[in-house]
Amino acid sequence: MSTPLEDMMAVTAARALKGAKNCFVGIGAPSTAANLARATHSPELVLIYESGCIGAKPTRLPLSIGDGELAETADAVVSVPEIFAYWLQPGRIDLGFLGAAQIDRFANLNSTVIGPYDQPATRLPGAGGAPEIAAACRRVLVMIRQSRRSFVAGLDFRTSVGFGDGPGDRRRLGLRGGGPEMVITDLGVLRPDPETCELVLTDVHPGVRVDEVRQSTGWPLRVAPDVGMTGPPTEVELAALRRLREAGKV
Amino acid sequence: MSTPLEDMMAVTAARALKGAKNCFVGIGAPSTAANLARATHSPELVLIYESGCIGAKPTRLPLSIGDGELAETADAVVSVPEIFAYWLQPGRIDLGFLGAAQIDRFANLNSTVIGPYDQPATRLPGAGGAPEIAAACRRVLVMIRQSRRSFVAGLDFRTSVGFGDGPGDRRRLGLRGGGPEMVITDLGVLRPDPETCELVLTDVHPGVRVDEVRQSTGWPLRVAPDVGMTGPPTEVELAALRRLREAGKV
Amino acid sequence: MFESPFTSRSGRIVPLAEAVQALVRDGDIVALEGFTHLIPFAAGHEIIRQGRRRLTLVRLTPDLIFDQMIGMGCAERLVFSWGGNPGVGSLHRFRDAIENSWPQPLEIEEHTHAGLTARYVAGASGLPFGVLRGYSGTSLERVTATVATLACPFTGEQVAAVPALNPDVGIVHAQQADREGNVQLWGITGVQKETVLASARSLVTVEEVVERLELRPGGVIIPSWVITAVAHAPGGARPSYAAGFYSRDNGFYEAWDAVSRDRERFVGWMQENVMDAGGAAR
Amino acid sequence: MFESPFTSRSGRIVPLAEAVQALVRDGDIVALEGFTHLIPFAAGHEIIRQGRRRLTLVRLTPDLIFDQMIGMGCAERLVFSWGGNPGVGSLHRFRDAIENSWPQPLEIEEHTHAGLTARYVAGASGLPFGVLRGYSGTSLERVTATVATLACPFTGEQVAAVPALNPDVGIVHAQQADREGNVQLWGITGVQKETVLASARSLVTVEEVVERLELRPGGVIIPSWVITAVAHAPGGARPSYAAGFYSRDNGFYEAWDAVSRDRERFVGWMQENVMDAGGAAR
Repeated sequence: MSTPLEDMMAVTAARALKGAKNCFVGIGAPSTAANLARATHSPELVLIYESGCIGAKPTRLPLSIGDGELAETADAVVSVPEIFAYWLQPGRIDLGFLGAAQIDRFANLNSTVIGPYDQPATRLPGAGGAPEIAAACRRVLVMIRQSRRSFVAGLDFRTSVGFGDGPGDRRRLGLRGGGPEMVITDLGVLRPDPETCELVLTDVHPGVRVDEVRQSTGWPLRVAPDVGMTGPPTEVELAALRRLREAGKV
Repeated sequence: MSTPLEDMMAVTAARALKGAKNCFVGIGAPSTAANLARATHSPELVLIYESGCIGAKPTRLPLSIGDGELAETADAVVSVPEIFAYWLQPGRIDLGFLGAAQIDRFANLNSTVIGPYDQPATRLPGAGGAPEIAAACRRVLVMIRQSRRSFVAGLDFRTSVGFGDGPGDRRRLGLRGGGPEMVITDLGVLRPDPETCELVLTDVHPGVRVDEVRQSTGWPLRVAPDVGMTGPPTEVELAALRRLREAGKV
Repeated sequence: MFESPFTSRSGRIVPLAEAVQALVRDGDIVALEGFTHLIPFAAGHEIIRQGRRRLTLVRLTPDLIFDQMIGMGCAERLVFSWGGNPGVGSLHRFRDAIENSWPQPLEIEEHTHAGLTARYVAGASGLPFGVLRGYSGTSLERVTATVATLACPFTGEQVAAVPALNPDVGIVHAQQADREGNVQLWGITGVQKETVLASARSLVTVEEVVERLELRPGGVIIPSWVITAVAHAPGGARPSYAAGFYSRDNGFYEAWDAVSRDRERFVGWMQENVMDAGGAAR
Repeated sequence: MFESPFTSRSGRIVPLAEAVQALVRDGDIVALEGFTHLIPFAAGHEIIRQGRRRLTLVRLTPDLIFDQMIGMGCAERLVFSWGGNPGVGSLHRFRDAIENSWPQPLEIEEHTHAGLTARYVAGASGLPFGVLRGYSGTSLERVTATVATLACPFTGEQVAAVPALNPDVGIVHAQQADREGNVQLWGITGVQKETVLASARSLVTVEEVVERLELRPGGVIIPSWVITAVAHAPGGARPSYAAGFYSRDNGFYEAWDAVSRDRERFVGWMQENVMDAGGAAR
């Protein structure tokens, strides 16, 4: 049961994968988008899962990043130490996908805890591979539902670094990848300002108003002078999305 | 074309392998001894070659430590990074075998160069895996022809550490294996004095006189009060040795 | 002389209950690995049945097996890097322990996958620490004591360092063993080899015992002489999967959300399906 | 932003001469790996034929291929860990260069197998350095500048550190490639994967090009997108061997002792068997 806006997220993310040769994929929305890209404009896209599967070609959406089909269809399966040390860490991966529970204006992400670390209101799963994906991939895409609870002025915990406290921080921290280039939400798309590194609303999804997005953001949101509109899903995209989701229901 | 004294070296070394569960093997004399042990008293001995072959069971003496038969008969073949990092370095190996061009009274070994390092009289192959074998194996056996040229007062280069400059040095240097416990030559057997760590002649091969050994040593050789004699090769040992050598000539 | 913790082992094949009895003691540091694939559920359930307490449990992804062990009070400490129910959501027993100290307080040591993996690799390598590019700029640097920074002696560049992990017991599940206790696993092999090699004692449960191991494509062999004990536990990875034997029971993972959400229901389920079920539990 | 040297590659299949022309330049750091097995002789011979000069050559075991490249004047520097003719004795061209600077002086950087391997692993991992237990108490500590000691930030224990090795070009030989340039090798796989992954440019020569790679027991896959070029070079590892294709020509290794002992005889042999022989040379 997916909503039209969830479809917009998946479709927008899949489109953003154009040009990428390979992609480090987490589970859930990123996996949907990456597999949608393979099913539409980028059949050659190499999907890399942290379970060690390189070049996986799943026919259905995996429930876990270690599903058997990922290994069976992969060009190569390597150990978990190898996938992180030899493949992710050196900066071989064009594009990494991240989700989170909280994001701030510099696209830093929290997937660890809501509330104080020692007395959590809500304990979340934690880091997994996200911090190194955020550090090492040449390009990073973030997919996250937009609301005042998720788009916050200050993170409760910084699990993964976007642009830290602003310009120059990634270099200071020795993070060699390019950092987040797009944040795709259920309302639209935000991109970092090249000067200030602060997220700017650049596109809204069809039927979404800019002030809605403002109201769903926990800080005074910067908006591009000419906000675009994301193209609605094409028949081809929606059909491919349906096929992937249907196949998943086995 | 092997001499009776070479056979004595091989047989003595093979006998010293009794009780070892596994053995890190270099090429040449050590390989002969290890395979002789497998062919006689220790069929279960696990042979480990630095080429990554674990549990190799060669039917003939390999010419190189990477011979195909070692991989074909191995329980497992791992990468060279793995054999050194996961298998040798942690101290999993009971026994290591070393040869050398020079040895000193503390069983330090030189397999790198004769003469000054920058202006060598003779450039030798160098370290290979020897320094880490000498450092990490629980027990180390050295096999070396004995002469004033090989048993020297001072090494031209210290490739592998025996007991360094004497008692306590291995600990100071962070070498966790036990160090050399036997030096097997074509004349007899030397063992380190538990107090001083200096090599002491404890056995001579049949027909060898102690003063011969003294004359073949480049320092005032210490001799045990009761020098033993190594038992002559048995028919079984000689036959096994012949079979291994014959099979090698393919 | 240094006494290596890695003395040669027997890899002898013994019943699971006997192996767990012999290897796992109260207060031990126990790693159970298997990255989504080959999760050693049968061994974990046996530890629960034997009532082990005050364990430090180590796993990259705690998954349902640690949710169960934590909920049943086996653990006083958890070392991990991602604590969710993959594709479903929360691990409710894990959360209840951290958020509400139920059934008892749970101390946590939290890493990234890459960082915890580096701890295993250093442990398997007999090194005191491992290095990686990681943690820089994250809050994990602040809350996790087992993360340090180190300067490259050649370039001066700063990298992260983590201490070697050497569990008292390392437990993994594999597809096959032969009668000598040599083991083969294939498919997604995760950090299983490192877990066995890093641990002072090791247990491998297997789907089947065969006369002779035939090396498979993608097969990883672990020789018997680095394994303390092997136990025959068919289905021992359910509800996770064993490539070539059975697939992942995604329905169970989804159903676990409701079962584990409620304390009583959880305890009842564990009593019926694990405590009373002997080796038969999934 | 940092520009990763590891941008995605094509793995396109090209003729060997063209690949060497495109990838190997005078003054490059060039690693040719293959631990006894799968030694890339054909690629080395092509480098000799193309008259490359001032190379820094890197190999754990220089073997006959580097004896030939050194003797033909390709190298001004050698990074290695064991320079003998396995099972036979000396590498005479290697010795003549070090002992007598013939045909030109050869600067050496000498390691242990474990140490040089750690340099490759660090290079493949994008780390500035690697750590190991090694070198302590040996003369190598004194003569080799690329060895340092480092204190564990947790225990204070001293270990050795070596800088990452990232060759300009990494060259290996494998059994198979498919038409997309994905590669498979099996048997003793040495440090070949690390060599490809650590290098800015990489060349893999293969025994055969197949429609589709079938993963073999013990097979290691190197995806095309980390390989710059693949060249079809059947017999390209002779006189070393390629498991499943041909065995080691031990007679040649023994005969090389006499051939290489004498400068004129060596030059004559190389002229006849390599320079004039095109791709056909063993």
